[in-house]
Amino acid sequence: MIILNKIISFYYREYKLNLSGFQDILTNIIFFFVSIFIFIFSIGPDKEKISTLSIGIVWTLLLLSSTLSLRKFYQDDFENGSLLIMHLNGFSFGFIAILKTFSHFLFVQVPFLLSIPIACIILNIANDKIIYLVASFAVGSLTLSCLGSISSSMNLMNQRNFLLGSVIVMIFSIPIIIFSVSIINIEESFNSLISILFGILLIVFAINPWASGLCLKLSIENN
Amino acid sequence: MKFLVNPSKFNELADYIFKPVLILSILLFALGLLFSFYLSPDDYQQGSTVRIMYVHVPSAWLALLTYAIMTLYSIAALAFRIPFGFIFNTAVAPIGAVFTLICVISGSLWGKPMWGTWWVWDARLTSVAILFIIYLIIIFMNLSIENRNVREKVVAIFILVGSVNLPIVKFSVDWWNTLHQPATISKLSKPSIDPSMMTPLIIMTLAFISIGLSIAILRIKTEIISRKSNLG
Amino acid sequence: MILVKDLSIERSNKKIFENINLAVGSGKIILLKGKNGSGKTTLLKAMLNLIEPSAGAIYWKGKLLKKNLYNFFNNVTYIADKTSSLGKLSVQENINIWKRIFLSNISDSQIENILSTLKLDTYLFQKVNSLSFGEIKKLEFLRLILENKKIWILDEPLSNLDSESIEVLGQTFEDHRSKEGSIIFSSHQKSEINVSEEILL
Amino acid sequence: MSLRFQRLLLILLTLAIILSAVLLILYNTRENVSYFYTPSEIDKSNITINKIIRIGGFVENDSFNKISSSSFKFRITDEKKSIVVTFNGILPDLFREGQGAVIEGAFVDKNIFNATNVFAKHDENYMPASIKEDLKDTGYWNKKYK
Repeated sequence: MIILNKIISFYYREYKLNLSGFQDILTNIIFFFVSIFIFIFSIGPDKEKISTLSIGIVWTLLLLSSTLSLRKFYQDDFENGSLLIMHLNGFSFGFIAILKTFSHFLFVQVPFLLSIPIACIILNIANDKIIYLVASFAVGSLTLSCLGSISSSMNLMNQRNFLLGSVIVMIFSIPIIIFSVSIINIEESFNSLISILFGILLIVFAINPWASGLCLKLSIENN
Repeated sequence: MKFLVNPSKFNELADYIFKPVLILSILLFALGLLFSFYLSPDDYQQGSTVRIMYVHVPSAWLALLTYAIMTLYSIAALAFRIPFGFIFNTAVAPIGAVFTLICVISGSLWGKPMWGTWWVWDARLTSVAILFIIYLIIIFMNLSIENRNVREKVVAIFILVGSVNLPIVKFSVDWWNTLHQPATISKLSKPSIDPSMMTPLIIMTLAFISIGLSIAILRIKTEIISRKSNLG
Repeated sequence: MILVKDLSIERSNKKIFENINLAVGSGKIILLKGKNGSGKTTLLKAMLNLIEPSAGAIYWKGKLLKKNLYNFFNNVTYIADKTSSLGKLSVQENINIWKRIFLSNISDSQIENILSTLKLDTYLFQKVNSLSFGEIKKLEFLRLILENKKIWILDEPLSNLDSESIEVLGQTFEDHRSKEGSIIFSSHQKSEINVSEEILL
Repeated sequence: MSLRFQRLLLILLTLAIILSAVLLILYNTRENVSYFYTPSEIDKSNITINKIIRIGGFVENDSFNKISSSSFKFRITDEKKSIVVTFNGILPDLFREGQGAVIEGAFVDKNIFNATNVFAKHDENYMPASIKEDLKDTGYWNKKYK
């Protein structure tokens, strides 16, 4: 199928783009760990205080680190015109948004997913909680990527303050934070909480192609 | 009903009804203040601090009402290509933001005597604060995107996405509140209000509606004129 | 092929241009001339169905363009005034990416001699952002051959190109025309590329 | 299939996904919304010693006595069972006998509950003070507004 080859070539290009500049992904992870250290230094080294706050620290820092790479979402491809070339290559704008969301999930969120266990060891979170944290972040991170796609496509034409994009992602990620942190604190209702998170993911995933697609079309039209 | 959709019709009606609505709102406000301070009794439990409710509750209703109307206009503007929707959005967003701000401030003022602190992470206060931030984002977006064509459509899309997320935020904050600390005001039952306290509430709500309406008329007219004059 | 019937476009109630008539038949090279901001790019974008015209319509093979967009995109190469090659990667990597994206079956030897005619073969393993802007623009033209589609739409191809590369470009236009392809490009400079039709905006 | 039909299909698909997501969320939150126990529920569920839980109920009348400036002893009841509660800290100013309250803490031993913090539950009837006076005279006060 031609479409399949085109999708593979799309991800080949993303892979080349993201992994050639290996330091982009590493900088995200380093930002994540350095901010953990800063939290530890600010709270103080005693184990008791850290362990109560640790889950919240990990989740907020993951959220902040994933809003760091919003610019890389559409901005660069929009400026050098390859977004239009992808469209002319046969992808509708909504489809480009889905592909971009998965590529952001793959190249930004998955490294975070892998670095969570290390962060948990540093913050001495109990081992059985690590699995909950990884599970809740796996669902939550895809939602964050969808939100990132929506907010960065909205901010393509707004050169003045690009921070607005991160604010949008943070505001809409409040439910995700609430439910995923409560997953770890209340163990017994795990599967009902994870399905709430999954519900939110479905809603945002369904909205993403329409919202981002329309914003991309508008930006390319009026560029 | 054409005036809801067509700018020039709106202008005609606006000139016609602006003066009476303004006078009505001043009258209603005077009456409302009179009622809420002198003619309505203290609450059996909170004493006179309950009077803040006469500002807090109407502003909350108005904040949500403005957002709902903005959502309707965004749908109309995007799906049915009615440009008046964009005019309405840019004009009315600050009004909604002011109402939410009044609601948040009066909420925390009310919290001081009742819960002992200026800010309580109560479910309703938190979700209204988030609504306020969403209003701010709408206003900032209106200011920061230069190209008018893109700006109005992107703002409309953001309002729609915000409107889907608002119930989720409201609902998850309620739910989080029962985890964090039990709901100090039980959220399920509608507060049973004694009739003597209901009248000032209704009057104040009408006063708020008419004030909001008159400001909205002014802002929409200026927005229409500004669109006609500079073609940027 | 592409038929533009009395097209007029209005942007935030400002008239860009009014009832333009244009036919891009096969084997024809059309030049859009006009000062900056006279709507050349807008017309090209309208032909790619990116902009809603306020009046008139565009037809592709007799049918409305909006209706069979997918088929149209299969036959069109569009080169904007921006260069879409990735600065961080080398020329060779960019070419590999393009070959995969456009599923092009051009043999490597063919690419070799095109690069040598464009005098880019010495930079094969250098990073693209170490090249000059003119060279990057010439690299962009490689896409024309890689995609080998019927219709070429180019936006300001001649800007900051030296006379010698303009001559090479004119040559490629001629080859494409002889193979029944059609080209439409916009430019504000005078140039000696022979053109079958000139339209002033 | 024609473009228009494809577009319609996508719209229906999106609406279906959103609908199922909303149902999923509503279904799952119904289960564990009631989060704190009433005194009578305590016996049924096997609450172990010093497991942090929350109890909601009414402060039993004339069960409230002040041991020192900041430590108190009172009983929480829901007309079926009452629990002895010890608490040291500042009570919220709405905390009174006969008034609803939610306490958070743990059982120190079989039937003494040591609360870490107390939340005065403001019951939501707004009623003028004057009516409260004449209701009290008629002795109708407690039953109706318990």
